[in-house]
Amino acid sequence: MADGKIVNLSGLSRDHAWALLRQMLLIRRIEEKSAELYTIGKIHGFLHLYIGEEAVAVGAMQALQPDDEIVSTYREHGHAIARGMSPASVMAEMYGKANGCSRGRGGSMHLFDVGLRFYGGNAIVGGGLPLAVGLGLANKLQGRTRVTACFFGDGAVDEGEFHESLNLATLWKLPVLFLCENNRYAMGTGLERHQSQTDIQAKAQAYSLRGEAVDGMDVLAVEAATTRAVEAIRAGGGPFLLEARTYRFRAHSMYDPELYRDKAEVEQWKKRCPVENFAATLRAAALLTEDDLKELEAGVVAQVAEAVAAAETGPWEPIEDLLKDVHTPAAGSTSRSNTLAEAHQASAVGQLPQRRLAAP
Amino acid sequence: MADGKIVNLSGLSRDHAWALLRQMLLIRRIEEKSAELYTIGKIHGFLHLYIGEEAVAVGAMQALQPDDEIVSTYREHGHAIARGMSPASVMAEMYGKANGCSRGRGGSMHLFDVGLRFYGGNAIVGGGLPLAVGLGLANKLQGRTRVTACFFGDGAVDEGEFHESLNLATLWKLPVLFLCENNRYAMGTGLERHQSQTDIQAKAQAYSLRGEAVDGMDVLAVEAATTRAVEAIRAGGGPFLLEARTYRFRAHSMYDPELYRDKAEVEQWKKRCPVENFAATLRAAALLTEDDLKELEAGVVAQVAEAVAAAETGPWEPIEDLLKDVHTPAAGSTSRSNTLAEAHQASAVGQLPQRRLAAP
Amino acid sequence: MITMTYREAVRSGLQQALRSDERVFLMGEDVGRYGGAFACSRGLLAEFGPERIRDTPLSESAFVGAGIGAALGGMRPIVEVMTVNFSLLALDQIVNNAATLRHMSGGQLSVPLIVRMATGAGRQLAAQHSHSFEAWYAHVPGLTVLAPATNQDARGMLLASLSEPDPVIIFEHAMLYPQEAEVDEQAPPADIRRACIRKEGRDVTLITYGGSLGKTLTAAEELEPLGIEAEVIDLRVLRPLDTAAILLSISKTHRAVIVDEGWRTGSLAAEISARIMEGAFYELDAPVARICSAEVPIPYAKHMEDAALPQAATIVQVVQQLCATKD
Amino acid sequence: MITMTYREAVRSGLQQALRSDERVFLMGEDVGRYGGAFACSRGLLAEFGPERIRDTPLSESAFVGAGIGAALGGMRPIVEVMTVNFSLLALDQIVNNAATLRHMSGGQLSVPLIVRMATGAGRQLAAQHSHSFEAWYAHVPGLTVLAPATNQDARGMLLASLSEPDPVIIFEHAMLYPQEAEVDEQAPPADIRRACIRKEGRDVTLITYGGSLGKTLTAAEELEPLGIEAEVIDLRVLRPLDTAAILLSISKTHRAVIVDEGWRTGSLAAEISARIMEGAFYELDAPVARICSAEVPIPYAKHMEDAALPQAATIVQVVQQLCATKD
Ligand SMILES: Cc1ncc(C[n+]2csc(CCOP(=O)(O)OP(=O)(O)O)c2C)c(N)n1
Ligand SMILES: Cc1ncc(C[n+]2csc(CCOP(=O)(O)OP(=O)(O)O)c2C)c(N)n1
Ligand SMILES: [Mg+2]
Ligand SMILES: [Mg+2]
Repeated sequence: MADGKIVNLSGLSRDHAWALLRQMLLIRRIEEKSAELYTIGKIHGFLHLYIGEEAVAVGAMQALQPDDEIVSTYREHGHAIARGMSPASVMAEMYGKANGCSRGRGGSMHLFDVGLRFYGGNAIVGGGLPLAVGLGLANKLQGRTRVTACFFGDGAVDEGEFHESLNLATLWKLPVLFLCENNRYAMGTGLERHQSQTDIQAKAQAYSLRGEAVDGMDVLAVEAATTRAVEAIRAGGGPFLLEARTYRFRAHSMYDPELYRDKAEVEQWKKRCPVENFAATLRAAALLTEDDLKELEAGVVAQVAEAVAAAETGPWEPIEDLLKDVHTPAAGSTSRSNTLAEAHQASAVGQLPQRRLAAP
Repeated sequence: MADGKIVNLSGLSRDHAWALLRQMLLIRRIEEKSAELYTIGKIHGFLHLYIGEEAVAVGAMQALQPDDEIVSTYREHGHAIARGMSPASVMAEMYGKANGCSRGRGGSMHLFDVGLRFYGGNAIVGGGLPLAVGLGLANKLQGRTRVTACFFGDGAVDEGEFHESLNLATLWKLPVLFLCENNRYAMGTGLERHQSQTDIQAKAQAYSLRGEAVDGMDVLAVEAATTRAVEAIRAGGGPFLLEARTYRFRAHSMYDPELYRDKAEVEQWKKRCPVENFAATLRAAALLTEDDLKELEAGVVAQVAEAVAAAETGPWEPIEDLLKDVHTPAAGSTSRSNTLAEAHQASAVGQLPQRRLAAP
Repeated sequence: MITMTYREAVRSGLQQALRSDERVFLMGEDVGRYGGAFACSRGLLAEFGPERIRDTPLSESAFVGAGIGAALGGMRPIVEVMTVNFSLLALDQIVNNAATLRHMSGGQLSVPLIVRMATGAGRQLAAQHSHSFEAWYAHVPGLTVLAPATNQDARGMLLASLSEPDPVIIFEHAMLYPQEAEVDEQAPPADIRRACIRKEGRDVTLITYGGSLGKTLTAAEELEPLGIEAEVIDLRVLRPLDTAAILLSISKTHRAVIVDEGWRTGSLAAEISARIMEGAFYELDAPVARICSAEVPIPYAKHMEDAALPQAATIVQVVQQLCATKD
Repeated sequence: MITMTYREAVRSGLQQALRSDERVFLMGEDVGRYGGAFACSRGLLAEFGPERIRDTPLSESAFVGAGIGAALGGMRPIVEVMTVNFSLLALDQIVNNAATLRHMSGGQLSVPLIVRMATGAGRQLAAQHSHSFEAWYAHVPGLTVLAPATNQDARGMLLASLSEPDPVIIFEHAMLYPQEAEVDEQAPPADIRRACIRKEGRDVTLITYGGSLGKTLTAAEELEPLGIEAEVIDLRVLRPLDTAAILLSISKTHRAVIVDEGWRTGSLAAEISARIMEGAFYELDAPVARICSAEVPIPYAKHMEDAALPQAATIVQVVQQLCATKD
């Protein structure tokens, strides 16, 4: 490996290895394409790229079952893709098209897929943690063995909601995996300038919670650590704080001129690229040939192209649907709930008054 | 001592010992009188008694200088008295009289005295911690060696503001003493049911902050621990988390039927009464005679009676002053600020319109 | 029909909710062992156990957010935020998650959450404990906001909220808890779409809600011998506002006064006045008046607190003035 | 007079504030090394150093509260809350401490704090990042609330706020930052009591503020050839509202339309409408109309976001309709 670390590949099947690599590559290429599409005005708003952090999402998702839940942040394309969301539905969402996973209402920061139990896409830093606690509580109360995985950044650790959520989850022994993606920056503020204790996993002790740190640039390490954590949670031991140490190679968002960090630091981290290094490891272990990689890459490129095509050709949501889904229409058309939803709709629409009809 | 602990009294002067005892006794009697006055309808609203916790306020205040700041909670009569606020001004405030420290606007939960640098009296749990951080920041920025002492309960530790404030203060090395009065209950919720990690001082590690616990029923221990903490802070080492382990003997507030704890538990703690035990210790050490105590007690009773008299005879704030002090009138009467304050006043008062004056 | 307090009516509603649907649970600070800060949940821990009556730490943002998450997870949480004052700490969760998730997810999610909180002033609790932020919640698309003013509504509107697929915020005015009245525990869940006329009259429409209903009815009674028959509308539902009921009454009375404990500027009363402007301008014989709280942090002393809040005497006076203007 | 962007005008104001009073410091997320999320403070770290240009952790409640505490301690903090969306997390501190401490302490304390935040929608940032909560802040006694809409005001109102002994909240609409205009850097601090007529007219009064001023002026221009001369009032100060300026204009035009990016129900526009009802009812030839945002979490897609927000075309249409009603 580029950074000379020895990786234990025993027990790693070729299929699984390829799947990991393919997913990381897919995320990487989608992000690169998104940046490009942003520049030419196809994608708008905020766009936060996951480039450099792919090993975390891909490694972690391996440990989760289809009925586990995921709660994520605004930097969530990687999580969505790794969870199995189709690139087309992600890309269409970023275009703002009605075939996007959230009908084009959320954009890059708000990917949702209830079928995949992917609960977004939260753009308020720290705002997802209480949701994860609640999903965990629902699972516990209903006697289900699901785990809720909650992704958040090192910046989110500063927020009061981190503290409140970890306390609540531990107190109630809820099956929640708190997965901190520590990329060492909260926007332009370096870890040591936003946290007085920079060893994030060590904060677990303040809640009598189990904590562990893992190399977030190593997909296998992340997979292994997450698997252990999820097993411990499923065994009924309550939540777990897993800190994945990683780095974002690109700017915080497309607006960020990156005045706050040295190019040299970025270059240093790029040497630990999770995608390239994993490919190199597999080649070294004879689990992957140069041709295999080309084929993989070609498949990924095709997928990305398909996604862009789907986004390009997708329909816009009709403007008449603007107020749709603010409230849920009830199943039965005669039900009271339905009328409440209608009452909301009516109240939302103002009009000019009629002339006086009756005499005073 | 009643609980058989050996206390080191070497170096304790009679004067100082008496002063500590007198203050604790004064707080105790004021609280008892307040409860009585509440029952007969002289005091209203919420009333949170400090009975049982006197050693914390009295011990801690010994370590503070006149220009240090204090930030407290709604259970703050003890802190106010120990800081030197006159019982009359506290009692008048609880009566809602204009000679109360806050002109009768705050009542029991909002004692303020800017001369004593006593910044309240905050009734939002956890709400005082950021203020203390800010006062500490002002001190640091202005190169002053003052310390800001912030009192809060074990319940406040649950709030996000605890987490955010400790991080901020440590990160910026601010001269703030975070003094947690752990009385084992947040209203009716016992410590082990509201915190997953019940060793509060241990949470300091999550912020790389110094933390220590002290027996909050022992005024000398609190004084010593606070003195050490304040010295460490003044030496420039940043904040300190001091946990005083104590107990409230009375209900949370006058509304509380105390359904949540055993009488036996309360009785057990009452054996550790900080006032009685300290008096006993002093007697045992021949620093206090039975007669001394009677004299002290008589003095305190007289002070309380004076306070009640001042409250009884104090004036009510005139209703015309209702809007006064919402904004600060500027010093110079012609100043712009003054007009802004007046503009606020004018805007606050609505009136019915005149009939149309001009033709359309 | 049995006589009970408002607090008991809330409890009766909670009890029925918990009995009838096992997905329902109650969570909040001191709802369990303590029995609720206002004793609304006293006895429920014994009946339903600690899994369904959950005491929370002092973490408003986390436990309200957890309520949202639990709702997403198939439960029917009733979250008690002790008072509206502390709900500011949970406002981000309510606005940015509870109210928003359904629309923002393209209709995939729904959040069947009930948040109950005590509101209002009048108990000499001073500035930080006397807020009325109903207007803020009524501003937020995605929320349904209720203000039961009667004991029957305290019970019935809670039960009606349970069948809602979207978040409902219920404001219980703290001065109402000891109010005694007859309650029909067999009655079906209350209507939560419509305002209600609590007293009929033809001279002026008094529009109010929650803790101000009592004062307004008192004023209306005092106005009778003065020759003014006031119609009193209890809004009940603060979002969506039942504008039709308001306009209908005004088309009869041609005059309106709104009584609202919120601070005047930016009050719910302002919204109602604006709607009347838009919907019944040509019906009005006089400008709509508002009686709100003075624009001041509510003071502790009784006489000052009284002076800051709407009072029956003020209502009588303003209505008299208003009805003196003949068009 | 030099031409600069709104963002540069804010920076110029910050710079002058920091140069002229050493008690002034700026604190907030990414105001330092990053240069501010909207680049308002770029370069200030180099000039004033990290003690006075302080990057904070993501802890809105703590650092806003720390601003309050620092103000109590004799400093003149300028706190940047990146956007109004995140300010919900600090609302408790602003409402219960900043706005309240002076009155509640019987006049002993004052909190000379400035909180600046970006507000508004229009950049396709979707539901959680497009809020307009100016109306909420304007509801709170103890606060002064400003909404500079011009570059001169962006600078001048900030400087004027510095001499205020009480908390001032400044809303900078995020769409305005790139706006270019001439700014007089020698001008004295702006007036922060009064609204301003940005365009005179006699047929209808258009009342607006902040990010909606541009749209409203555009609409006013488009109305000219249609024979309607609109007067445009820029409120500038949202609390205390300059009611006199509004009523004076209406006494001339007898018609009014309010343009406000907040959601309609409970908007600041509602308050203004109510004040016109109370103060100029007999002057009105037609009911006051409001043009606000649709009651929906603001969607991401451009055409949907546009549909949700007030637009010049809507203003033109509503004004035309309104002016067609002759009394
Ligand atoms: C409550 C809140 N405050 C501020 C912001 C603005 N903001 C967006 S992302 C971000 C940095 C978050 O850093 P981190 O949690 O480490 O996540 P990362 O972006 O590094 O993945 C900030 C300050 C926000 N979205 N929410
Ligand atoms: C933010 C907030 N939530 C809830 C309350 C209601 N409340 C008042 S005191 C209290 C318990 C606080 O316990 P603790 O901090 O341990 O202080 P103690 O009363 O024991 O001194 C609660 C829940 C409040 N005042 N503020
Ligand atoms: Mg980060
Ligand atoms: Mg306690």
